Amino acid sequence: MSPFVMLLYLVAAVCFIVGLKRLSSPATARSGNAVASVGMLLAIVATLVFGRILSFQLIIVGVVIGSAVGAVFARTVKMTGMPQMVALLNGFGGGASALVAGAEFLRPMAAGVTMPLNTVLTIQLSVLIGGVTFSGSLIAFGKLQDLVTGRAVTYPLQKTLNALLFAATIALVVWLVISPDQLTWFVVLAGVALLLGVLSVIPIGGADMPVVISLLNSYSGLAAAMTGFVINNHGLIISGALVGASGLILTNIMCKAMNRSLGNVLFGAFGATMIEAPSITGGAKDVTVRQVGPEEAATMLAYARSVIVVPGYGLAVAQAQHVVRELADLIEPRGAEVKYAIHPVAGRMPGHMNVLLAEADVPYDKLRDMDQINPEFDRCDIALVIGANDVVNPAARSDKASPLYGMPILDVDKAHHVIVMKRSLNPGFAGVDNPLFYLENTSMFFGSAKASLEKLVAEVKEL
Amino acid sequence: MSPFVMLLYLVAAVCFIVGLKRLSSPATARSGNAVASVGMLLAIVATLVFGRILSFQLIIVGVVIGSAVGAVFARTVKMTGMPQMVALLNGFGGGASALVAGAEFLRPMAAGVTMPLNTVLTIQLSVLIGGVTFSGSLIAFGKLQDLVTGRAVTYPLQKTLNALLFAATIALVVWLVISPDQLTWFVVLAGVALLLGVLSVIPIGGADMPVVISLLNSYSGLAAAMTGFVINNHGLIISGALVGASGLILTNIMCKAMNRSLGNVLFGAFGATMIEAPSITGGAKDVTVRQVGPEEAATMLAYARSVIVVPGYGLAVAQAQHVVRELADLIEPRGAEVKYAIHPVAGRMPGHMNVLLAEADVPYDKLRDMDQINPEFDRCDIALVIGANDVVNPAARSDKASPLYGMPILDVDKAHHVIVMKRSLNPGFAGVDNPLFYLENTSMFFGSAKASLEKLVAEVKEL
Amino acid sequence: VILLVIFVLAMFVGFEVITKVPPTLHTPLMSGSNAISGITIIGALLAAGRGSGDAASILGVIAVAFAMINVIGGFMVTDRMLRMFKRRPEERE
Amino acid sequence: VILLVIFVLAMFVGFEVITKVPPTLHTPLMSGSNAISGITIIGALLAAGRGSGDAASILGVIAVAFAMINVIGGFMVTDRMLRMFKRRPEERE
Ligand SMILES: NC(=O)c1ccc[n+]([C@@H]2O[C@H](COP(=O)([O-])OP(=O)(O)OC[C@H]3O[C@@H](n4cnc5c(N)ncnc54)[C@H](OP(=O)(O)O)[C@@H]3O)[C@@H](O)[C@H]2O)c1
Ligand SMILES: NC(=O)c1ccc[n+]([C@@H]2O[C@H](COP(=O)([O-])OP(=O)(O)OC[C@H]3O[C@@H](n4cnc5c(N)ncnc54)[C@H](OP(=O)(O)O)[C@@H]3O)[C@@H](O)[C@H]2O)c1
Repeated sequence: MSPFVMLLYLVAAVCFIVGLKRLSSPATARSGNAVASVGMLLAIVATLVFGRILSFQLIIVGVVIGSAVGAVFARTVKMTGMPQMVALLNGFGGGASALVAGAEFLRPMAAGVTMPLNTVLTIQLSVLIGGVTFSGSLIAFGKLQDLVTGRAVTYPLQKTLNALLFAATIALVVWLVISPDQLTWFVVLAGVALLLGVLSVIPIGGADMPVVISLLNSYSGLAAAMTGFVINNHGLIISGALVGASGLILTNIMCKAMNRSLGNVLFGAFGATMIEAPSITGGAKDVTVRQVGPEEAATMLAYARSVIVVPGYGLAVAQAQHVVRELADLIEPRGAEVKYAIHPVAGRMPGHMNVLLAEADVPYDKLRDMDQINPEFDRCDIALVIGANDVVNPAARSDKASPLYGMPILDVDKAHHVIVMKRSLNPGFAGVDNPLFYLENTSMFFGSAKASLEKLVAEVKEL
Repeated sequence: MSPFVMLLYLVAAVCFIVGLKRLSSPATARSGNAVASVGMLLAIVATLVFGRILSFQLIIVGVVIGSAVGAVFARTVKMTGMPQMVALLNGFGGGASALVAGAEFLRPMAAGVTMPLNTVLTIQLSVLIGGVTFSGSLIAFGKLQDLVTGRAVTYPLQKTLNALLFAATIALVVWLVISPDQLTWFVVLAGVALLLGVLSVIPIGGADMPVVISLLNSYSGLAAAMTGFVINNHGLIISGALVGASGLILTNIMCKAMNRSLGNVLFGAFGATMIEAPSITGGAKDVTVRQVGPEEAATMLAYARSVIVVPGYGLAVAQAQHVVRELADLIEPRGAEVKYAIHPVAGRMPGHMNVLLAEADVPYDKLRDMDQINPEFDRCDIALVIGANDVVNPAARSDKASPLYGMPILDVDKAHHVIVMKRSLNPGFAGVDNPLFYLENTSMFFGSAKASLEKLVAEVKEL
Repeated sequence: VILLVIFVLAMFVGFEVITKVPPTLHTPLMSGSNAISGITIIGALLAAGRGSGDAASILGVIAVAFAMINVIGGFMVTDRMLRMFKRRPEERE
Repeated sequence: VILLVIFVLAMFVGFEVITKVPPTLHTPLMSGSNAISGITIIGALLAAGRGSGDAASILGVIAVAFAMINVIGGFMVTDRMLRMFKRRPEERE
């Protein structure tokens, strides 16, 4: 690789770094993304121009198809569909790495030359990682899109099987390193990698997918880095490392916010508990639940001084973000101060709620992180919980028995009044009953978030 | 270089990075320094073991002497002497780089081989930077140690001369790159570098030395990196870059805190104004200055609820840090809350005051940065200004004419009472008169800081 | 090994930079960094461009397509999200 | 060029890490990073060790001495400062 090209790649990498740095504030974030994409463009052009490319037509085909598909995805996806979108894209990234490694494996075979050992090894690894990322991400996508059941699919001997499979893979890699250029076995390896991806994601509950995805994301980053080692290209290595780091950090953040170990997320078959979710009547302890209708709720909100909206996964499902904005716009002129409390793992991916509310034109300076807002709850008149459940479950603070115990939550129960909008007393993703619903300063407002909110808006307009 | 050694160097570099990261909190800082030094040890050992060293005895001599001298310096230096200490050490670092480059230049000549162009260039550059760092730092040391006049030495045509010299150097470098292995010219280059260092630091005022030092520090870092390029060693490059970065950042911080451009610092001959410093009677406008004696001051302090101590360069000169602690220990039990307001450029180097007070056992959680403390002044009974001047000059806020105008300051004038301890009405480093002294809520307590404070302590004991 | 050095350093940069990203932007961060991981496009292009029509280059082309999906999709969708964030109160509507 | 890559990355790491250091510790930071810049000791050692007694190696030895001053002095003095910082109220005296 000529020094000049190396420089170009360096510049591209710097673009990525700068881009990520600019992501540190919403104001500069967009330009950051632009910078990063320029970097990518640069890298691509550099490769096309100086990469001793023989046949362009094939490439052009690939590029055109890829770009088209990507563009369509990006345009059509709903904001609520972000998790699946990321999963899907991520899958393709991983797939690409695997394929590249495959190509690198075939080429010297065709040429009849034997590769240096470390090259062989890295090739194996990037096929492995790439493959797992590919199939794993697709499964994750499926689960989030409800193509595959969102439940944690468990079956006897699952772990043993996976363990065996894993062992097998290692064996294969070693074997292929010892004596390379055996196409068949290489193909087998690829197959096993795919299988491994599927089997290791299947047993994970739907709502844990984000963790899986960002983990896979970091894998695909590492896969890219691997490829970088194979074709000895620092551009790939740097970018790969960046992605790897970001993936790991996000995974870690999510686990912390759920107060669960990564191991528990991956092997805990957490979502499985959803199956035995309590009936419509919730834990069905015969404690009475105070309900409110639209009118009452409307009056409460209309005359409140300070309202904190707590959105959760339900808001996303119900696509209710715009109605929330509308409601806020109605009651703010009436003297209510409206803030939004965003739990780090509210919804189904980190920052999910922020994106939705941003889509609904909620200015981002009204969104509060958990730590900022928690002290404010006891000073607030109404906490309006919309389709959130686990992230506001006081059991996490008090009840040592609860699986959520220790998970940091939003202390909505400290508010003077709590209005919880959801369709039933059903538990949330964690599948545990929520004592919040039975507090006497809590009133339940049953119904699908969007419908309920629209009723509310109508009522408020009446007043 | 064998992969293994490269790994060792990498580990060393990582040690440095981790070490610097741990400097981000006083609690972990010390361990951080330890980690860094381990990294250094590792690097040295690795070099000795795998560096194809032929003759050890010479090296041992060098190491022993160097270590001994360094250790003596480190043990004997007073905390108030830190600025010069850093300058001195920095100088040696730069010198080392220059010498290495020199050796690298001689060797191929002896061997009769010609070096690749880029090597020649980097050699030139590291001799240049190293030389400038060496002589420059020594001058800085001299100024701070008062071996050389602390004043900004200015003479006609100074800048033109320096400019010419600089041009000459560039010419030399080019010339030597075009036709290397001319020992004489190389020596000349070295000489010029030294001269340049001297001449460019001489015209800078004593108190600006810290800026110069940290700039030179970043140079010496870059010099190290250069050497790394020459002998193609990534360990050097990484560490050099780290140091370079830190130097640049510190320089930048200082300039911001003084609200002066780097250019102004380097070429402004700022300290020169010290010459025309007003007489003992300060600006000698016939405004009366309220004075206090020990007794009065003692009573004021003894019955104050909240006292903010504002240390400045004078405290350092007078070595008064311990007495300050003593005073604080006396009045705190009497119900006064004592805090310390540290201006970023109080004293003569960044964080200078923090170190001094730390030496005097003042717990670091009582030290407040400018931004933290400024809002608190109007709520505080007494601001005790000890040997600080420029950093508390209200003119910086109000008086557009003042050279300090725009420099962020500590708003001591907002305090109910201000006691200023200094020897006279003389201006501080910036050489501008200080309206603070003439406010009617200000009382001057003349005398050398240490003596005055001791009187105070005695009086407070009396009460 | 020199490449390993680069990798380690890049990791450090990554950690330092990413930890500065506020929770608000974690979703864009995810999709954005995802797009960056599409950098394998380089490898894909090389693989695809080298041979003419042999197995390797076929794999390469598919790789190119996949990578492009990742890149284009990722950056565009990130931009879509961030465009929404750009709005501040006064600019509403 | 690969070295340049390393340099650039290291610069980034440097900036990110250093900007996190609080003003309180700027003096130790200065002396500490100063000590790190003594890494030229490596170059010095190589230069000194190579030839036996010729001009180059003499320069090398002086370089070694200088660098060692920088290293030992720097780290020791930094440690002295930081030791003082370690004290928190309760541990006084
Ligand atoms: N954000 C992340 O990155 C992430 C990652 C992994 C896991 N998780 C997990 O996801 C969960 C997020 O907590 P969360 O409180 O946001 O959600 P949640 O605990 O899953 O609860 C969502 C609630 O919304 C209600 N809901 C569903 N559809 C609705 C609709 N159309 N209208 C109104 N309500 C509706 C459901 O109750 P009804 O059925 O009664 O309506 C459900 O209780 C946490 O357990 C977290 O650990 C999050
Ligand atoms: N910290 C840095 O990194 C840095 C870097 C570059 C420049 N500077 C400059 O240094 C200055 C620092 O400001 P500063 O307020 O700390 O100091 P200053 O403005 O230089 O004032 C120091 C004062 O202390 C008094 N003083 C001297 N010896 C004394 C003694 N033995 N006892 C009592 N008082 C004594 C002097 O007044 P008397 O003579 O009347 O006693 C003098 O006015 C600023 O101008 C800053 O720009 C700082």
